[in-house]
Amino acid sequence: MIPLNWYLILAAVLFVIGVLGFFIKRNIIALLLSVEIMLNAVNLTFVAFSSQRGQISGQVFVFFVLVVAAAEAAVGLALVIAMYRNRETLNVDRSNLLKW
Amino acid sequence: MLELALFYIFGTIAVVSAILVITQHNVVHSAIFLAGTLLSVAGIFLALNAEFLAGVQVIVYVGGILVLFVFVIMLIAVERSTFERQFNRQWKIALITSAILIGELVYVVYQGRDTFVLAEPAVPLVQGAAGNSQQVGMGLYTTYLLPFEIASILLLVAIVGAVVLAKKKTQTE
Amino acid sequence: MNIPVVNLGAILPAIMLSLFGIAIMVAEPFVSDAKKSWLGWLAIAGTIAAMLALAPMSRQAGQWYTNLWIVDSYSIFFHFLFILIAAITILTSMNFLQREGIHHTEYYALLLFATVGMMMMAGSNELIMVFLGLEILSIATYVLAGFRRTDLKSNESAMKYFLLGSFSSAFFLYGVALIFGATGSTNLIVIADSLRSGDPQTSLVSLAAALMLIGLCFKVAVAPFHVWAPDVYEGAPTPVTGFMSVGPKAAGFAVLLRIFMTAFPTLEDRWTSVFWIVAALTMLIGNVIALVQPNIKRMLAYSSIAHAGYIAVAVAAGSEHGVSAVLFYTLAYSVTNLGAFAVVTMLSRSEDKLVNLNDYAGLASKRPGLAAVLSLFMLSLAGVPGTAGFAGKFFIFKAAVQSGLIWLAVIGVITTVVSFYYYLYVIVQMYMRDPNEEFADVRTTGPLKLALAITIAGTLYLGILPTRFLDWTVSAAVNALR
Amino acid sequence: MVRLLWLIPILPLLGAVINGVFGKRLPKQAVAGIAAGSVAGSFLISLAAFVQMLQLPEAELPVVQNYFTWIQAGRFQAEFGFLLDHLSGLMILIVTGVGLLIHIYSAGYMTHEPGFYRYFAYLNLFMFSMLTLVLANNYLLMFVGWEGVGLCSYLLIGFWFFKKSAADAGKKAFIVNRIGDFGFIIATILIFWTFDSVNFQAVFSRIEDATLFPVETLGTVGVVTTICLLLFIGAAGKSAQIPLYVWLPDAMEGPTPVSALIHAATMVTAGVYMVARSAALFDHAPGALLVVAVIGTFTALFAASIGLVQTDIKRVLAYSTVSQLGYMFMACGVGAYAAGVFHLMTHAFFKALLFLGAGSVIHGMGGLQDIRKMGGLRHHMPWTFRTFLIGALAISGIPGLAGFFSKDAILWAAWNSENYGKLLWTAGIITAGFTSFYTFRLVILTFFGKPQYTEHDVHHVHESPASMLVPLAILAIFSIIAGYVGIPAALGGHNNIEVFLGGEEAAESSAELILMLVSVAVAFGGMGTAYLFYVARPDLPARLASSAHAMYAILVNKYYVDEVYNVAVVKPILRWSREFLWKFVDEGIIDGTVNATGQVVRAAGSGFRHMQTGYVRTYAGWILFGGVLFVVWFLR
Repeated sequence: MIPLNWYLILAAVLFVIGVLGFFIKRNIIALLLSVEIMLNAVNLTFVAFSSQRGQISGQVFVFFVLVVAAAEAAVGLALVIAMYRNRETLNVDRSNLLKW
Repeated sequence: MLELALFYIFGTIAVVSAILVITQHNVVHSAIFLAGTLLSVAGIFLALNAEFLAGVQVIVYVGGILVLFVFVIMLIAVERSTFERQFNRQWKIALITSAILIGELVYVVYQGRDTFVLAEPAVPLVQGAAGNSQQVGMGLYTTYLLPFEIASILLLVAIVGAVVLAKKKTQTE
Repeated sequence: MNIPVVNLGAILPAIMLSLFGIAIMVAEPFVSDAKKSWLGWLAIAGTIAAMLALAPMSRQAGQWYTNLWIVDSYSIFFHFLFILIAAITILTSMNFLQREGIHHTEYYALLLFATVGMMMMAGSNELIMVFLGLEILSIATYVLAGFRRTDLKSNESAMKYFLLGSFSSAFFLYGVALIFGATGSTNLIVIADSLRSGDPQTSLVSLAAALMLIGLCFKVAVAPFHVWAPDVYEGAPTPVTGFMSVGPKAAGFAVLLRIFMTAFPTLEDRWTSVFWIVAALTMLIGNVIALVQPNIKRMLAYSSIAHAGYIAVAVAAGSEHGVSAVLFYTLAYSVTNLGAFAVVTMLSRSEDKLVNLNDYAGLASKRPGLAAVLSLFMLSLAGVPGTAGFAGKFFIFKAAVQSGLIWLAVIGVITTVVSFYYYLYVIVQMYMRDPNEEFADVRTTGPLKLALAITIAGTLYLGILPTRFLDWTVSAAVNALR
Repeated sequence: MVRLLWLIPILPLLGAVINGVFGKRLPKQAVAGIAAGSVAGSFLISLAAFVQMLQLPEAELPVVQNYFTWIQAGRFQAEFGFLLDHLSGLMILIVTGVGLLIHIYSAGYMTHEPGFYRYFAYLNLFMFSMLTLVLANNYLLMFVGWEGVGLCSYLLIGFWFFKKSAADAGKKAFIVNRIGDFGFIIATILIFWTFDSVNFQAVFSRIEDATLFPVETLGTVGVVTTICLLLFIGAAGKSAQIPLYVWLPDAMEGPTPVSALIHAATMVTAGVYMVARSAALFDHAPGALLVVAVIGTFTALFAASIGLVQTDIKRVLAYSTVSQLGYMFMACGVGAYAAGVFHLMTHAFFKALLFLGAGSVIHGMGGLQDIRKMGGLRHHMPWTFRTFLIGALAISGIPGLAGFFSKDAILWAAWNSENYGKLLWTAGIITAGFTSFYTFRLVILTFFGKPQYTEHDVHHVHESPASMLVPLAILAIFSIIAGYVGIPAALGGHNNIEVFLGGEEAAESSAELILMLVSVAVAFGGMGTAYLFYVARPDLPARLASSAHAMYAILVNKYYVDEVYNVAVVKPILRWSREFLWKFVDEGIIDGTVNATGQVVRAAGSGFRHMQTGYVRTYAGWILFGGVLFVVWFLR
């Protein structure tokens, strides 16, 4: 029997990898991918708890998170396209008009 | 034992490919490694008796979202961005802060090591429903009816928003 | 099997807005370009219908949809506020969209959907619902921020908002997952009961609460989670900036109070103490940086951060007084700030070119009416008695002192002194400098005049006769704390 | 007429609205007529209400008129209501009376100014705010008027905004006043917290409950003392006390009638009024009272000594105002609120008179304000000279004029105070000497001697028009007679005014008579020193002999004594005042601190801005940084 906290630690590690990726990458699509990793880590947490507690609601939530992830991806990629049209780069650090 | 083996295998793949996602230069490679993470998470879902979600994960996430990503990456020139610096200069700070964060998370989980024992493979989670898919469906259409409807607005907003942002310029602009 | 009772009355305002939003998009192909503003009026009709729908909604007090949805005076107050914000924003935008050549009617639809998202946040009794509402609001706002697609700044604004927004909502969601793990539910009342029983592991609950707080603090832009706000506000189209500075902020505070007051009273010492520091920092940073901004949109962005700080003071106060002060202040601030942004929208001319404070020099001698109106809003933001801003600040500081947070109130009042400096600077520019230009191309159109009339009336009414709304906020606060 | 109380502030408000909206299209006479007419209406109603109030039996006082509930939230309630008692009755008479005269004067003074209508709209708005402040029956409504007068003062100081110094001065006044206001608003909240009400009557009746609020002995800082100190911060900001006085001298950039009305007669006395109004609270906080007395006394002395060396006619009067306000606080601080308000009243007359006289001089000199460049004006402007001289005699405390009685009342109260009374008295008497000196220095340099200007600089010095001289004459009359309402017992009177305001009728005392003689001697001494110092110079004996023969003859015998005195006492004092107090303390330290604070805040702003690098990664960093701290805090 695998203890629950193994799953939880796995999820935490994935989450932090996502955070780290968000931090260090400069390519905007890579940033989006990092956010997807974070959301997946959360899904894993939900399912693990759902399983432990014998409650199906945790799995229903994952379903909603999937919807949100899809919506975010669609809008995010549309933004990437709009940005690429205007600037011809995917480097976030290049868009730095607004500051101070 | 099989469960343990599955956990180790899928867990290792998930973590390693996640690390590869954030270290790869070419964003196409990143996307493909993300598929690795997503698929292995789907595998862990299976181990946790969430067959429906495992299927959805593969179909929607890998088959839908990730394909969208790859599609967009292919749509716009990729080559140029591979030659740019991939990492910004703050990675040391990022590592330290992330280490603190993971320390906090693991500390909390470790504190609950006694209480967090996974129950026996789940008995039917909702009374009167047989399979996992049926259970999820029941939850979705009874208790969580309102959020289910709300989610449709969310998708509508996303569709409209994506079209607005990505469609070609009109004459007035 | 618990099939929920489908009570349409309880969510009627949201249904109205959604229907009108869809109707606008369906109608678009049938309307010629010249008559696009009719669809704006259709959106206004939607807000009026939603306003009217508040009456049947208020008769449905209680919990609905298997306790996911709650109708009480707290949620009705925020429904009212959100509809008001949406209506004023639409009125401000109609001329703007025409002027900028971006008269796509999706704008109105997105605005209405964003309002539905805010309603879902304020009315839900359930964290997953909150999350969905938050995402509807956020995604609609990301798109609105980037609505001027060919403009680099608008683009950058949307991108920054999107990236950081999805980053921080992942934190919120992680918190939700952990609280689900700790208590087995995401229903606020169940969580509270479970926490009172003392079963759940404390550190897990604390971690979950902290993570959720991160996501919400990002939404309301309090320090140190405010950093995105100035850039995003500066780059977004001006009426959208007005909307973002009040709508998501009000929704964020609504849901923050709802979650923490209902579900985490056991952790009260933690989150009120966090808010003490957050409020002090936010007021200091917002006001002090606003002092050195040459761009009025950016100045108002920092000012909006500062105002979030004042609201945070009331959150730190915690009690019933604090909650009612939050409600009143969000209303007062929304009315005032939307008015200010309506004037700024009008004055910034095509492509938002003239947004520097110097561009306002001598406005009073050329357009005395506009200058007087903008002065009124600036004075209200600064908190001069007789305006909504003063009444709001007074109740916040009163709540703080009543909860024993005297030093926080002192910091608040001192930073208000600082804020006078930059608000007055706008007035000084308008009244005490020679005009650089004619302001001949500034056009005041019908919808804008209507928006100004509503906001002026609101600013003065809330300042001079705040009692009626205060009663409402107090009863809403009592309701929320029940 | 008491029923019409609400009209008193509303009439000027109407005037302000009409002038503000239509003034641009109206002829100047109409603008001035509307403005002055509305204030005249208020004055008549005030007078009638005052008379009616006097006839009411004691039990029916104060008259309270509640119009509507302004704010109600739970237990918190603030009415929009007015309160008329002896104190506020006297105040509305002063405000509307002096206000009316200054409106009339302004009609002449401002004729040639662009923005004539704007000026009167602001002035009327000021009257509205000031009357609201005075008549309010609770602290919150009082605060509304309090902020309103600050705003109008800002607008009026910056009236000549094309002068950078004027715009800056306006801003400085506003910001410094905000610092005071923060004390007021926190005090108001604390009052509600403590007494469960902000209504004057409710608060003052509750504090008398000795079981709940015992008198806090000197040195203990309880909640009442805290409230009083915070209120005093507010009063110090509005009434220009150390260290918040810095805005008042700069405020002289505004038009002179504004200086007379707002920065001498009415607005700056709002702080004194507020302390007097809150007497019941202050009586329970002897510690706070001592602070009031010490700050007031110190301000009086400090400002008077700076006034000794100023060369700008209006700045002399500005420092003089600060100093006189210090006197009023000294009176309040020793518990003699009635004496303070008495002095407030007489000061309103003679200081307005002096300012308007100064305005007449400036008007006649074509805008010149440096007294060293004037001289001999008494021939050109005889009426201005006569009235100005009356004002100067009154402020110096020469017996028979208004200032003498009120100043004496304060000094006598100070002498009798248990807390360092003799010390306060000594400082007060020195201040009196300084006052008399700088006032007569002003008179001598301006009106006597040879003209120091050339026709090249100043064309055709002329007397002012009647619309300016009539107010001067009326104020001069009041500067003489206003004191007779408070003849002290020592001179056989009954001190009516103080009894009227709730003070006690002091028993006759020979000590008071002696002190009075001392102060009269000091007043004449100051006058004589000014005379010697600025007139009796070796090169001027001939003119001296002709112009002030008698005094010269008396003093000439003591010439060497006085010479020694000049070198040993007066010159060091003057040097000390100029080099240390004015240049170093006033301009260097206090002004410097105010400016430096502004700069530090701006610098901080410029620094903090750099948090905003514009990079998403930095922002994510802040979010994560804050997040990690949040988690640590929650897990603690």
